[in-house]
Amino acid sequence: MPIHDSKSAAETHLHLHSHLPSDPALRVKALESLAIERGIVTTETLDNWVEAYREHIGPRRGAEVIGKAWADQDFHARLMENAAEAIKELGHEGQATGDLKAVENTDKVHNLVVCTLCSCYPFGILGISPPWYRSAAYRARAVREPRAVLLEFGVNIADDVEVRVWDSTAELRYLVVPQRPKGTDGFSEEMLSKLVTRNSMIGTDRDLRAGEV
Amino acid sequence: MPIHDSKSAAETHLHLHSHLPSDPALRVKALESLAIERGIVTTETLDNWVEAYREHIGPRRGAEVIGKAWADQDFHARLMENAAEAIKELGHEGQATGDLKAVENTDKVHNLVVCTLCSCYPFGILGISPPWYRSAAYRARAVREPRAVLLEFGVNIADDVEVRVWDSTAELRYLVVPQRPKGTDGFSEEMLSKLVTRNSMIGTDRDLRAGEV
Amino acid sequence: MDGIHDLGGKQGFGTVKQQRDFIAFETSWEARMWALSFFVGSPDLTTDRFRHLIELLDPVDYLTHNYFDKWYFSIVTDMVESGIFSDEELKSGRASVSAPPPASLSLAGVLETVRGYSRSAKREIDDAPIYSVGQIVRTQKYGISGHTRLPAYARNRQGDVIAYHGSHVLPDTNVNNVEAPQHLYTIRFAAQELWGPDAAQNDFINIDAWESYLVRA
Amino acid sequence: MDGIHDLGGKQGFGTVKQQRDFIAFETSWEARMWALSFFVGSPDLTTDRFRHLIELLDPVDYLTHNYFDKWYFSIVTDMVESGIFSDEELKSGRASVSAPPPASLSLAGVLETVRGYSRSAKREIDDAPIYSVGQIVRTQKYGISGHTRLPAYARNRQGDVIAYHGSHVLPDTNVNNVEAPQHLYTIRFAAQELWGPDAAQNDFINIDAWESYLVRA
Repeated sequence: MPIHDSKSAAETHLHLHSHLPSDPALRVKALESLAIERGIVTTETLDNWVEAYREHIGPRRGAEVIGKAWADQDFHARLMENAAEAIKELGHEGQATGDLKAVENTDKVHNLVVCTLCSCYPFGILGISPPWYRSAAYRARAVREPRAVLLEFGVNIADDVEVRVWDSTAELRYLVVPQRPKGTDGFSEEMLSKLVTRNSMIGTDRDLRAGEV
Repeated sequence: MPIHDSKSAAETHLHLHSHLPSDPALRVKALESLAIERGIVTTETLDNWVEAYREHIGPRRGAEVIGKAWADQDFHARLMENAAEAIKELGHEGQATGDLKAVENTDKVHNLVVCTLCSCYPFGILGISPPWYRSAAYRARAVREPRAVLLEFGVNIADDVEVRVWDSTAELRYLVVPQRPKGTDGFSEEMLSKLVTRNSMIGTDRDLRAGEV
Repeated sequence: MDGIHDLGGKQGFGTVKQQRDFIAFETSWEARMWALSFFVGSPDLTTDRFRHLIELLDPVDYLTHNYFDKWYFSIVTDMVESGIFSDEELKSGRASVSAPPPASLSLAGVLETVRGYSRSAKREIDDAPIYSVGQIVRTQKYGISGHTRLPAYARNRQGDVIAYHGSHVLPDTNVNNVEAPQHLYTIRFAAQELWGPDAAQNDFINIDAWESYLVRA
Repeated sequence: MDGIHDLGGKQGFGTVKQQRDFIAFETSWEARMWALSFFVGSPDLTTDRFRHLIELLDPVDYLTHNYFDKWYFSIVTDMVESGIFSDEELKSGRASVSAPPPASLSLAGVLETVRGYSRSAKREIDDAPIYSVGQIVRTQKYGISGHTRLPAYARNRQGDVIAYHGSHVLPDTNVNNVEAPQHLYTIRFAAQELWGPDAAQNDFINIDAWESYLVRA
């Protein structure tokens, strides 16, 4: 295997930056044409790929997992034991879920997920990450002042609640299991899943409400 | 004394960035008009200030100090003991020379000056700092890989020569005293000073030559 | 590498700008770039090489480029470095050599393919793990100039092992397509150990760390 | 403050772009800004507040703005924060209230004034210094959120005291116009202590450190 040279790659970056159009839309369009002419991929495949992530692979998948975990104690146990395997029961495995760990909020614990070194995210189960998750401000601050960040998201963590920040440094991805809202006894898995927000599975939302159905 | 609020200042920065023209030439022109109308300074004073740093206060001052130190052993001793006082003998004291330390190159020692936290520089004796000295690349690399940086400046430091990097973290400023070139016996202070380059007093030049007069 | 990407704990970035109604992509080119990223790339483009190429962007480009534009530059730099694409081809969008199209994937085919991406980074190795859950450990004092996944804020700090995950592909070598798996642990640090006594007493920051990132406390 | 300004040891910035024939200013507005900086500024604008205001620039602005443009923003932010200038005045260049011009300085007057700027940051204090030349010391483990002058790369590291400079104004407090002088030392670090065993054995990095930046080794 070749040992790639970081200095050469940095120089290629600079070279390409000065030679290619600055508008990313133009560059990506050219890349697509090139990939098609080279026989790497077809337009139809790319269309379907976009469609898959626009309509099918998104936070509703994660919400279904959470709804099921709230309603089904055995599934909950399997999810906490090995989330990567458990989500396969719903057919929701996918990109970056091969090593998945569920971490659970309680009255005295709040979990928050970040990737300080890039923007690792369990795409297969939560879809495309929201821009704030990839922002320098979130990546910089989530590990240093998680309570201040949470407050900006409207989440006020009481002093006696422990905050656990998970910095996704390896291929392990983290899924926060929020607390089941009060007043949801007898709700079906589907009804429950509708209460789950994307942010609550990352940790920037905490108190879900039954009234949000 | 008021305790200034960093958060408020950061917000003022953002506010001013979004409200003022992006072209610095326009902004500085407006600031000058405002300062004049407010009775803070006159155009003539500003003209003379610029003239002072364009024509009079520059690296030639430092070079005169070095030339004298090479020619005059007693001055050399006073410079090494207390550079801030010694340069007053030539009337070359000024901005950021109130706490000045001279550090001397030898066959076995090379000195290099940087300011990693901002761009501190002994203006009064070397004039306006060159743009490379203020660059992120120089500030980042001078303390981590000084030999690689020096090589980019054409200075190849032998393995058995010690490199001393001076990071100007306090109000102390550093002046490198380069080695007197060979073949300069009997040169006058003035002749000697003409051999001294700006970079040699920062440390990004080392082997000065008699032939450069 | 002590690069601009290592953002954990850095100050001065202001508030987090939230997006209320974010669905998947903000613009259509981002969606195309996302899809393309699954197909374009040299055989050496591991996830770690992909990440390292982003880390090697000029720092200002790193901070100002859109997320998917960083993907673009990572992938095209890989292709140019590998000699597969030329800068002229990237500029024009015209291939110097063409090839027949592959079979297209239907939507169902895409969904099935994506399910197949659920691959673990876990690998079996013979050596037994050095550390065990409950043990106090320290992280390495020094950074590594290439690609590595120990954030600067968590270097030279003491924490306890709260989980063991078997052995996983090592990013430091996988950047050059060599898996060299090592035991992987989750290390918990008290915020006060990372940031000092002003941090909240009951904040904890967890990272996943390979065995070579750790030393005995 | 762990800000973008703390650049020592950061990687990914590429080569140093040299200027062969640099005299004093690259453009005339830079020259005007330099001159203005000696006159415009609130009574609280110490050198340290001036520096801290630059540190508080948005990180991208910090990396992309011209040196003298950072001076501009530091000074006008000070004036706006102090309530002396309004953003409207800065935009228009028209003063809301005017005042008669002060006496002008001739070139000779400027040169004399600049000579007068040769002021030491040294102050007398009663306490004796804790450390002495030749002693091994450690730097503080943690950063400080406000203005401070211990670079991150030199935190939590061991070095020896190679010079004592008397007591000097402390930047951490002088940012708020409080001098609170402390003993100042030069600390020498082996490059290998800062960067690890791959650094050259005979490279040394020296910083000037106030007494509160140090602890016993």
